[in-house]
Amino acid sequence: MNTVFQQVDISHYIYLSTVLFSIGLFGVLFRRNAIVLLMCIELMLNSVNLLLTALSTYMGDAGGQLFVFFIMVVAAAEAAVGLAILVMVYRNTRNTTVNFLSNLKG
Amino acid sequence: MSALPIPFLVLSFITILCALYVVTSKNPVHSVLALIVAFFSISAHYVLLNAQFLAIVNLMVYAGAIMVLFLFVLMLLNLGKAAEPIKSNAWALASAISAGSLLLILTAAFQKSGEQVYRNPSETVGLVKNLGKVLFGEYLIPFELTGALFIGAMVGAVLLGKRDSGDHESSALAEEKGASS
Amino acid sequence: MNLYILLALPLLGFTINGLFGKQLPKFVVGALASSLVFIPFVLALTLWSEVKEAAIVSQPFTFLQVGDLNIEFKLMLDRLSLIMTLIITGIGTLIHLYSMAYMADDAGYYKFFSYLNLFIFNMLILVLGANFMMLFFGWEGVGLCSYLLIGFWYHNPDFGYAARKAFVMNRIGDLGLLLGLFMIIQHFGSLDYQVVFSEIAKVSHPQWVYTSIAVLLFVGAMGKSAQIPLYTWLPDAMAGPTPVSALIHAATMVTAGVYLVVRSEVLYTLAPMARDLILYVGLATSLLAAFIGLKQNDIKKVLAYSTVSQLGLMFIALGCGAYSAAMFHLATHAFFKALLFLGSGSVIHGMHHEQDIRKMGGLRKAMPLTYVTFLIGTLAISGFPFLSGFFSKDEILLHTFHHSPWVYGLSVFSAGLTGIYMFRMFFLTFHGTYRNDHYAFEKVHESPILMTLPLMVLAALSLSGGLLNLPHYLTHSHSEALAHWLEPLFVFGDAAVHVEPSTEWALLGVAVSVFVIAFVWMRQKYVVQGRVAENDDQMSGSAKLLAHKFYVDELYDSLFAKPLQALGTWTYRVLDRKGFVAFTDLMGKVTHWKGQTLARIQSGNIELYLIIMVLAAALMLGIELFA
Amino acid sequence: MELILIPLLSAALAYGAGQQLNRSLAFALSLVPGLVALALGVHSIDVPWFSDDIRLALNPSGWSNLMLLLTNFLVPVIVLAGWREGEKFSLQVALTLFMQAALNGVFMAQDGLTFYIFWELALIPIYFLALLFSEGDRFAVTLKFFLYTFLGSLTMLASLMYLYSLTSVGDDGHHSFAYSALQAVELSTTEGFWVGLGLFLAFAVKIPLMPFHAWQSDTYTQAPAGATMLLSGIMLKMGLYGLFVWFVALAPESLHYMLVEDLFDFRDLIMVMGLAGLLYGAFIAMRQSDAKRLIAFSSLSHVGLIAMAMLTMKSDGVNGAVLQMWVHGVNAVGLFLVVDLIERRLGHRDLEQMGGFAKSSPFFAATALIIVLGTVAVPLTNGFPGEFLMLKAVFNTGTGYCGVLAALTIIFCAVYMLRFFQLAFMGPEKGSLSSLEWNEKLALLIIGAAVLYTGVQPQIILDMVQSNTDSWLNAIAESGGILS
Repeated sequence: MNTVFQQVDISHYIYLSTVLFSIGLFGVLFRRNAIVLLMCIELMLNSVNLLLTALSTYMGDAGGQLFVFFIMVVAAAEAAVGLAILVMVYRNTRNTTVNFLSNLKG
Repeated sequence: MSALPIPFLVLSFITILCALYVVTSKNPVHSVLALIVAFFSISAHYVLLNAQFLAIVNLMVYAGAIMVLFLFVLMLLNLGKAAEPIKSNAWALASAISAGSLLLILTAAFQKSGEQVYRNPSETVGLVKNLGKVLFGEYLIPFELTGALFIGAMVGAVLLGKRDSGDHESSALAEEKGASS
Repeated sequence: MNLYILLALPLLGFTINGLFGKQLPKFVVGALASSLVFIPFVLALTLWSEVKEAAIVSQPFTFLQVGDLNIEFKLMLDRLSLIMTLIITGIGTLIHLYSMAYMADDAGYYKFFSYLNLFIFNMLILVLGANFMMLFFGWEGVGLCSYLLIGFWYHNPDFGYAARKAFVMNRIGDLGLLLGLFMIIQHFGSLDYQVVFSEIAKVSHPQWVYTSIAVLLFVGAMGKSAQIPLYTWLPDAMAGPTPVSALIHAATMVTAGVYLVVRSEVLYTLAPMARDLILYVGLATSLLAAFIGLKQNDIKKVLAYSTVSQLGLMFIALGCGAYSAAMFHLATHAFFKALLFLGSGSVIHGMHHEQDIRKMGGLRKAMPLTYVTFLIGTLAISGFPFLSGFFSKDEILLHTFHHSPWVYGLSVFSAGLTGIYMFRMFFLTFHGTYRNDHYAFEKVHESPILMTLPLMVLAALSLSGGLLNLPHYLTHSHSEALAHWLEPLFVFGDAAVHVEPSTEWALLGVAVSVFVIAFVWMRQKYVVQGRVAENDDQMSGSAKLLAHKFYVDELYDSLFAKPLQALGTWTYRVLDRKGFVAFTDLMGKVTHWKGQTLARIQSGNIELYLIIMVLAAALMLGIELFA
Repeated sequence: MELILIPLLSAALAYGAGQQLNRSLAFALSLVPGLVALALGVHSIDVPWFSDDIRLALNPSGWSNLMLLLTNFLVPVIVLAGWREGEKFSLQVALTLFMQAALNGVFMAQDGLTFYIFWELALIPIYFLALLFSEGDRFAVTLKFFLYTFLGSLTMLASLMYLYSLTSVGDDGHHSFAYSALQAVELSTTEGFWVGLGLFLAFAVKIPLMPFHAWQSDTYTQAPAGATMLLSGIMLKMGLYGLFVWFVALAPESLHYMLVEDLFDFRDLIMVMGLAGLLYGAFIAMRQSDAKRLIAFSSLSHVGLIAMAMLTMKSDGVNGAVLQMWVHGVNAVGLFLVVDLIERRLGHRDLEQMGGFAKSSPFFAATALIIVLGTVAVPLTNGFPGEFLMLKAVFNTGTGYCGVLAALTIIFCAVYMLRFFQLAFMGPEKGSLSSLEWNEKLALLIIGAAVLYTGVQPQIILDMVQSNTDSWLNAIAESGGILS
C-alpha cells in the first residue's frame, strides 16, 4: 500500500471517466456555442485519456499511455483546425452557434 | 471494499464539479477557466497513477496550449458574454436523458463484465525513460507521422484563418446576409 | 422430270417482272408471264401418260425438323393434282393473254403480271404439295396474292378494305386448317399425305378424332371457298381487276376448298357427321347466294354470288360423298365461270368501266363476239342440255336425290335460281335498249382479239366440257371418264348411286324444265316486256333485303368488327392508360410523396442528429448487452 | 471474349472520332465483331474474376450462338439506319457498340454473376440513349423503364445468391456461381418457387409479360428509333433467353408450385400471362393510330406467344420459341425502321395522316410489305415456321382452349399489321416520301433478305439450337421438372 493507485480499484477510474464522458456528451448535446462544443469534446477526450492511462498502469503496458500521447497530439491539431474554422465562420456570419449549419436539411 | 484514499476522492470531486461547470456555465470564458481546472486535476490523477510524463504533457498541451488558444479565440472574437440562444428545458431534458442513458448503459456494461480486475499494477510503466524506449522503438513510425499531421493541421489552420484578398466582396456580402438574417 | 420446274417457271416470271418489269416493254412483260404459265401447262400435258401409271413424287427437302416432327418440301403429281394443274395453268394462260389487252393502259402493268405469276406459283404449290404443309403454304400464298390483287388499285381505300377483308376472312379459315394440321400431327405424327391417309385408313382412332379433324379442315375450306359463314369476302373481292376475278375468285383459288376435301376423301368418308355438316353448309350457301344474286345489279357481283352458289353446289356433292362429281363440276365451272367473268370484263372494257347492268342493254349489236360467248357461258351455267354445266350439275343432283329427296328439291330450286339470275343479267346486258346517258352507244366497242380469243377458247370448253365425264345413259364405252380417272386415288371411292333408268330420265326432265321455266320467265320479263331492274330507292320488302345481301355484312360488322374495335379502344384507353400505366405512375407518386414526408426528418438540425445518434448507440449497446 | 473486347474498342474509337465519324465508318466498325467471330470462331474463357468463386466465364453454346448472331447481325443494321446522322451521332454509335459488348456478354455468360453483371451493364447504354435522345417527358419515361428493369434485376440477384449458397462446395472450399453448379442445385417445390419467382420477375419485366409491361409502350414510343430497335430487337430477347436458360432450366421445380391447390400452378400462371399479353397487345394494336405504338403493342402480343411456347417445355415449342426470338428480333427492327423512315420524312407517325406511299416509293413499300408479311407469319416468310411450331406445341400441350385462343393471334396479327400497311402505303396519297438514302435502302434490303431466307430455310436456325434445347429439356426432365 505504498502508492495511492494501489489502494484504488480500477473500477473507480472507469466510473470516473464514464461520468466525465457523459458530462462532456451532455455538453455537446446541450450547448449551441461552437466553442463550448469544442471544449466539451476536449473534456470527453480527456476522460478517455484518463481511462487509458489508468488501464495502462494497471496492466503494466506502456502502449496505453503512448496512445494518450497520440490522442493529445491529434486533439491539439483538431483544436487548432477547429478553432480556425470557427474563426472563419464567425467572420462570415457573426455567429458561432451551430444551428445555422443546416445545409443538411432535406 | 476498503475506503478510498482521500486524494483520489478529492481530485475526482474537483474534476466532476469543474466538468459540470464547463457544461452549464453561460459564459464561455468561465467555461474555459473551469476546464483548465479540470485538466489540472486530471493531471493530478496522472501523478497519482505514476504517469509523470503524461501529467506534464497534459499540463503543457491541454491546460497550457489548447486552452490558451481557446481563450485567445474567445477574446479575439469578443465572445465573452455573447448571447447564446438558450435552449428550452425540454431540450436540456432530452440531452440529459440521452447522455444519462449512455452513462447507465456503459456502467451496466461494466457491471455485467464482472470482476475482471487487474491486480498487478506496475509502478514503472509511466516513467519517462520507459515510455521513451517504447515510443522511439515500437511506435517510431506513428510518432513521425504525427509530425506530418501537425504540419498538415498547421497549414490548414493558417489557410483557414487567412483572409483572402480576393475574398473581400463575397465575405462582405456574407456579412450583410448574416446581419440581415 | 423434276416437278420443281413447274413451280420454278412462274416464280421466275414473278421475279423478273417484279424486279425489272418496269424497264421492260409491256409486250415483253405480258408475253413472258403468259408463256411461263403456258409452258407448265404443256409440261403437265406431257406427263399425262406417266401420271396415269403412278404418281410422280419429287425429291424432298427438309423444311422443318424438330424432334419427331419432320416436314419437307415435297411435290407430288398424281391424277387429282394433274387435273388441277391443267385447269390452273390452262385457264391461267388464257387469262394472262386476256390481261395483256385488258390491263394495257394500267400503270401497274408489270406489277399485275408479276402478282399473277406469283399466284400461279402458289396455286401450283397448293395442288402439287405432297403434304399438308405444302398445301398450307399454297393456301396462305394464294390468299396473299388474292390480297395483293384485290387491292391492286390501292389508291381507292374501299378496295384496300376489301382486300383486307378477304385476307382476314381467309385467315379465320386458315386458323381452322392450322388447328386441323396440329391435330393431324398429334394423332398421326406426320403431315405427309401418304402416311396420314394410310394411317387414317386403318381406322385406329376414335371417331371424334376424324370428325374434329374433318370439321377443322372444312373450316379452312369455308374460308377459301367462301362458304357460310365466311363467304362475304368474295363479292367484295370483285374490287380487283376482272381477270383476277376470273382466275382467282372463280376458276382456281376458291375451288381449293373442294380440292382439299377431295384430297382427304378417306378422312371425310370416315367422318359422316362432318360430311353432313358440309352438305348443309353447302346447301345453305348455295341457296343464300342464289337468292342474293337475284337482285344484284353490278355485273361482277351477280357473277360473284353465282360463284358462291356454285361452290355451295360442289360442297353439296362432297357432302353426299360424290367426290368425282364435285371435281367434274369444279372443272366445268372453271370453264364457264372464267368465260363469264372474262365476258363481263369485255363488257366493262367496252363500256369504259361501267359495271351496272341497269346502264347497259342492247350490247349484242355492239359486241357480237362477246355476246355469243357470253350466251354460251350463260347457257352452260344454267344447265342447257348437253352443255358442260348440264352434265356436271345433273350428276350432283342425282347424288342428292339418292341422298334424300328434300336435299334434292332444294338443290334443284337453287339450280333454277341460277338460271333466273343469269338470264336476268344476260338479257339486261345484251338485249333491250341501251340505257346509259353518259357514254354514247357509238363509243361502245368490241374488245381486241387478245381478249376475244380466250373467250372463244373458253366458250368451246364450256360447250364440250361435258365430254370429261359423260353419263351412262349417253354412251357406255366412254362414260364417266373423270370418275374412272380419279378412282385409283380413292380408298373408299364415291358413294354408290343406284337409280332406275326411268328415275334418271325423270330427273333429267325436271332439270330441263327448270331451265326452260327460268329462261322463258326472264325472257318474258326483260326482253318482251322490256322491264329494267328497279333502282335502289324503288325497292321494297324482300327485294330490298336481297339487294342488301340479307344485311349479313352489317350483321358481321355489328357482331364482330364493332365490338372488337370497341374492345381495342377500351383496352388501350381504360385498361392500359388508366389501369396498368396509371397504376405504375401511382406507385411512383406514392413513393415520391413518402419520400417528401421522410425528407422532413432530415431537418438539418445537427443537435437532433446528435441526440438520435447517442440514443441509437445506447440502444445498440443495450441490445448487445441484454438481448 | 473478342466479342466483348472488340465492340468496346470500337465504341471508344467511335466516340473518339467525334464529328469525323460518318455512316459508313460506323457501319464498318459495328460489323467487325461479327466478322471476326465468324472468321475465327468465338473463344470461350473461364478465369477467376473478383474471387475464385466469381468467375468470368463466357462460353457460347447453341442458344448463345443464335443470340450472338442476332446481336451482331442487328447492331450493324441499327448503326446503319437506326440513328440519324447529326451532332450526337458518334455518341449514339458509341453507346450502341457498348451495348453490343454487354449483350454479347449476357448471351455467353456461363456464370451467375457474370450474367448478372453483363445484364446490368446492358442497361447503362440504353438508359443514356433513351434519356438523352427521347422525345416527350423523357425523364419520367426513362426513369420508369429503368426502375422497372432494375427492380427485376435485384430480385434476380437475390435468387442467384441464394442458389449460390446452396451449391455444393468444391475442392477449393468455395461455393460456385457456375451455371452447371447452379443448375445442379436441387430445390424443394416451395423453395424453388421463391427462387424461381425472383428470377422470373427480372425476365418478365424485360420481356415484358403482361402485368409488367407498363413501361414498354411509352418507352418504345418515345425513345429514338435506334434505342427502340435495340430494346425490342435485342434486349427483349435477353428477357426471353433468360426466361428459359436462367429461369426454367435453373429452377424447374418452381413450375410445379401450386398457386391454387390441384388446379393452377406457377407454370399455368406464366402461360396465362403470356396469353393475356398476346390478346391484350393484339386488341390495342388493332386500334392504334400511332404507328410506333402499334408496333410496340404488336411486339407485346408476339412475345406473349413466345413465352407460352417456352413454358410448354416440349421440344417443338421451345425450339419454335428460339427460332421466333431470332425472327422477332429481325422483324421488330425492320418494322421500327419502316416507321422511323416515314417519321423522318413526314415529321409525324400518325397513321391517319399517311397513305399512298407505295406510289412514290415502290421499293420502300415492297420491302415494308415483306417485313409485314413476315410478322403476319405468311408461309415462306420467317414468321411462319416459328409460329407454327409454337402454336402446335401450345395447342398440343395442356388444355386445348389455350391453344385456340393463342392461335387467334394469326387472325389479329393479320388485322392490325395489314391495317398498318394499308393506312401507310395504300389508299390515296397523302404526301409523298423523298427517296431513301443508300444506307436506309441497304438496311431494308438486309432485313428483307433475312425475312425471306429464314422463311425458306428455318432449319439452319433450328439446327443451331436443337441439341442444346434437348439437353436442357432432358436435364429438366431428370430433375423432376417434366410436366404433363
